[in-house]
Amino acid sequence: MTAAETTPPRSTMQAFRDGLVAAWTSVFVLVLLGNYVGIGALAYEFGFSLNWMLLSTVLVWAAPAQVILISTLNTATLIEVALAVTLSSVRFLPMVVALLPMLKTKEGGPGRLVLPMHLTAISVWVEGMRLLPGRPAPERVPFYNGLGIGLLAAACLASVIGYVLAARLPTILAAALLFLTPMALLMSVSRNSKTLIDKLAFGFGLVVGPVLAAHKVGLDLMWTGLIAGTAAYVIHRIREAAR
Amino acid sequence: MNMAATMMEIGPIFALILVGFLPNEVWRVLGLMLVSGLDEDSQILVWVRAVATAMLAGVLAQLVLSSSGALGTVPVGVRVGAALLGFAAFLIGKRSVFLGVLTGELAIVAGALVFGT
Amino acid sequence: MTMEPYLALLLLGVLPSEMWRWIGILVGRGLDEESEIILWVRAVATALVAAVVARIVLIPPGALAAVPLWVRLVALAGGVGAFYGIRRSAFAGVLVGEAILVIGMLAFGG
Amino acid sequence: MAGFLLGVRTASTSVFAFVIAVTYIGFGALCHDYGFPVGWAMLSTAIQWAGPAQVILVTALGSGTAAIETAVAVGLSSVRLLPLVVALLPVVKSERTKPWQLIVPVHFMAVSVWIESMRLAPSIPREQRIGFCNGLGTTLVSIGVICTGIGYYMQGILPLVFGAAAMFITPISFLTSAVRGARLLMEKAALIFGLTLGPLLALNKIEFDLLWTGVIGGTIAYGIHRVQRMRSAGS
Repeated sequence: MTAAETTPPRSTMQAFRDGLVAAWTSVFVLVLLGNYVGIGALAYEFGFSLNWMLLSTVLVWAAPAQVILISTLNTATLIEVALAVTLSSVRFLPMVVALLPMLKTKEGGPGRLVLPMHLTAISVWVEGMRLLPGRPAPERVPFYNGLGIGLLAAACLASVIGYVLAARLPTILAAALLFLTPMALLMSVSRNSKTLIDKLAFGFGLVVGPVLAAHKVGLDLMWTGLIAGTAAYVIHRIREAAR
Repeated sequence: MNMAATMMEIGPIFALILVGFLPNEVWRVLGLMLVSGLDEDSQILVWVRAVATAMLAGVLAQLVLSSSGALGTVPVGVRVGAALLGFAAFLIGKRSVFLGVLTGELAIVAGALVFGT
Repeated sequence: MTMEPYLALLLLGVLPSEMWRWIGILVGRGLDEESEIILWVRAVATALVAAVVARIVLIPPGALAAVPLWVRLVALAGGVGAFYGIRRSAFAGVLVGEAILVIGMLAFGG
Repeated sequence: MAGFLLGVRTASTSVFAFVIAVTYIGFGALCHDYGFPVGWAMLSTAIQWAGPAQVILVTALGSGTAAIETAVAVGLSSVRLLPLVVALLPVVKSERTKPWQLIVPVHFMAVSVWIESMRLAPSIPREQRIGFCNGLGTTLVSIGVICTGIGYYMQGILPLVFGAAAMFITPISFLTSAVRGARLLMEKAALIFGLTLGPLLALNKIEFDLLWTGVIGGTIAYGIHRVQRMRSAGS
């Protein structure tokens, strides 16, 4: 990769195309396809239109936030959904702060960074952090845009497929499609939750969530996040202090 | 107090933008603001300040024009007149908020007594 | 369900104002990844995702409702087992989970 | 402790004490006429402690605005607190200040407390500065809370004419201080757009008129600002 430093910086179009190629050949395409086929099916089952689902993929571009939106917008009040989405997306702040300095160039104003900022999501971020250092500075913004738009396009395609399949497939396969989302989320959380606190938070969430929902507690999603999350955090601190 | 607007009242697309896009994007924008320096005139902050000012002005105008409660008993002409008088005094008194408020208050009390029901 | 004024004060009044002050602290002293507040927020976010997963499995929309509850739970558990069993590979976990679901539906489906 | 007392003394003798007293007497009257309990009004002053955000909350809740619109409007109006806090921290904290020690002083940060803190903190030894902010903040907030109560009760007993005057304090004082604080042409334009667009949208019963007024009025004003900057840069 370091050979890229010596070759003359190619035009932005070429860098953008490199980004697209990097996107479609990355291991994340599979994960994204799995996730977004599930989200497409979920959106169909919860009665959202195809356009709405596509718009949510382009505008929100965060699988957990979209799943929360789709599964609670019909039942919960808007303020509760807003709180849950806000809480679920806080991770974007450290991610953007970690990545954007690599894209900053001398003459470019912050305006150039708005698109890369919006395109940042887990998959794009991980690939970006891995591939960007190997790119000469002027190429980095177009490359990252290519990477982001490539993955976003793949996700949109997958979500349309999921949406259409869910509409036409016999219930058995449609159910399997719907089951994809919880499975995919479960897997991605257990994979990147190495620390005890994430495992505990996830375990408590699985238990507390349905209990609160069953008791028709208002704002149950938010309370689940707060109660289960804080419990996991407290246990983490106690173990930390004990050590 | 209609606290419990669900998606049905305002349509899915608007709900998506207000409840899906906004709370999600706010963290990315904050990240960008941090990276490009949080100085006073970073464009995002300037825009937000303009939006907040316009919104507050809207609320205050609403308060004066169609206010319920005690202010409602004073004819709207008197209220607007008192506001203008107060503002004029504020300008004349070299932008002194104290003079503006004092004049506005005196004007509304006088107006209410003279024209009030 | 009109919201009780004190809850509205907390949720719609205090939270939106105070959050900017808290973020100010976060930003003011530099955003180190492991700072306690970020750790706590990440725990809350993870718990939230878990709650949504549980909600979709336990109160499923449409087609998934045709599958008996216990089949869904076994499929979920099977998937997690496969994930940890086969070198933490997400792909294996999803595959096994889906397989159990389909078989379970065919055998016991309504 | 010394810093705290210094803060209390500074606050009680500063011009802001008077400004806050008048503003929150008006706010108390507003809460009374919008039908909120007095405890709610005083609690709002104590724990929100941001004038515009409180006025927006009371008028929005009072006129049946949707929860989500109210939350976004209050959030937008309080964004200005972020740069205030970021600017204050280096002045006030020392190496060994823990983040949770900052939560209380930072809660007091509103324009008036911030101006006084930034003006006087540098002249105080560093380890007393947080105490100073707390003293300053506690005093001014207490004045605000008490005056909210006073304004609330006065509104109940005063003859209607003075009640109207009390309720009129909020609009006239907020507008004049907004104009005084409007350094850029853009802020004046935003005020004018808000004053015209706000009632217009509300009259036509447009959904989310509060947010539309802010976004449309603010964006046009911002556009003018950019055009003006381009032209002055170009000429």
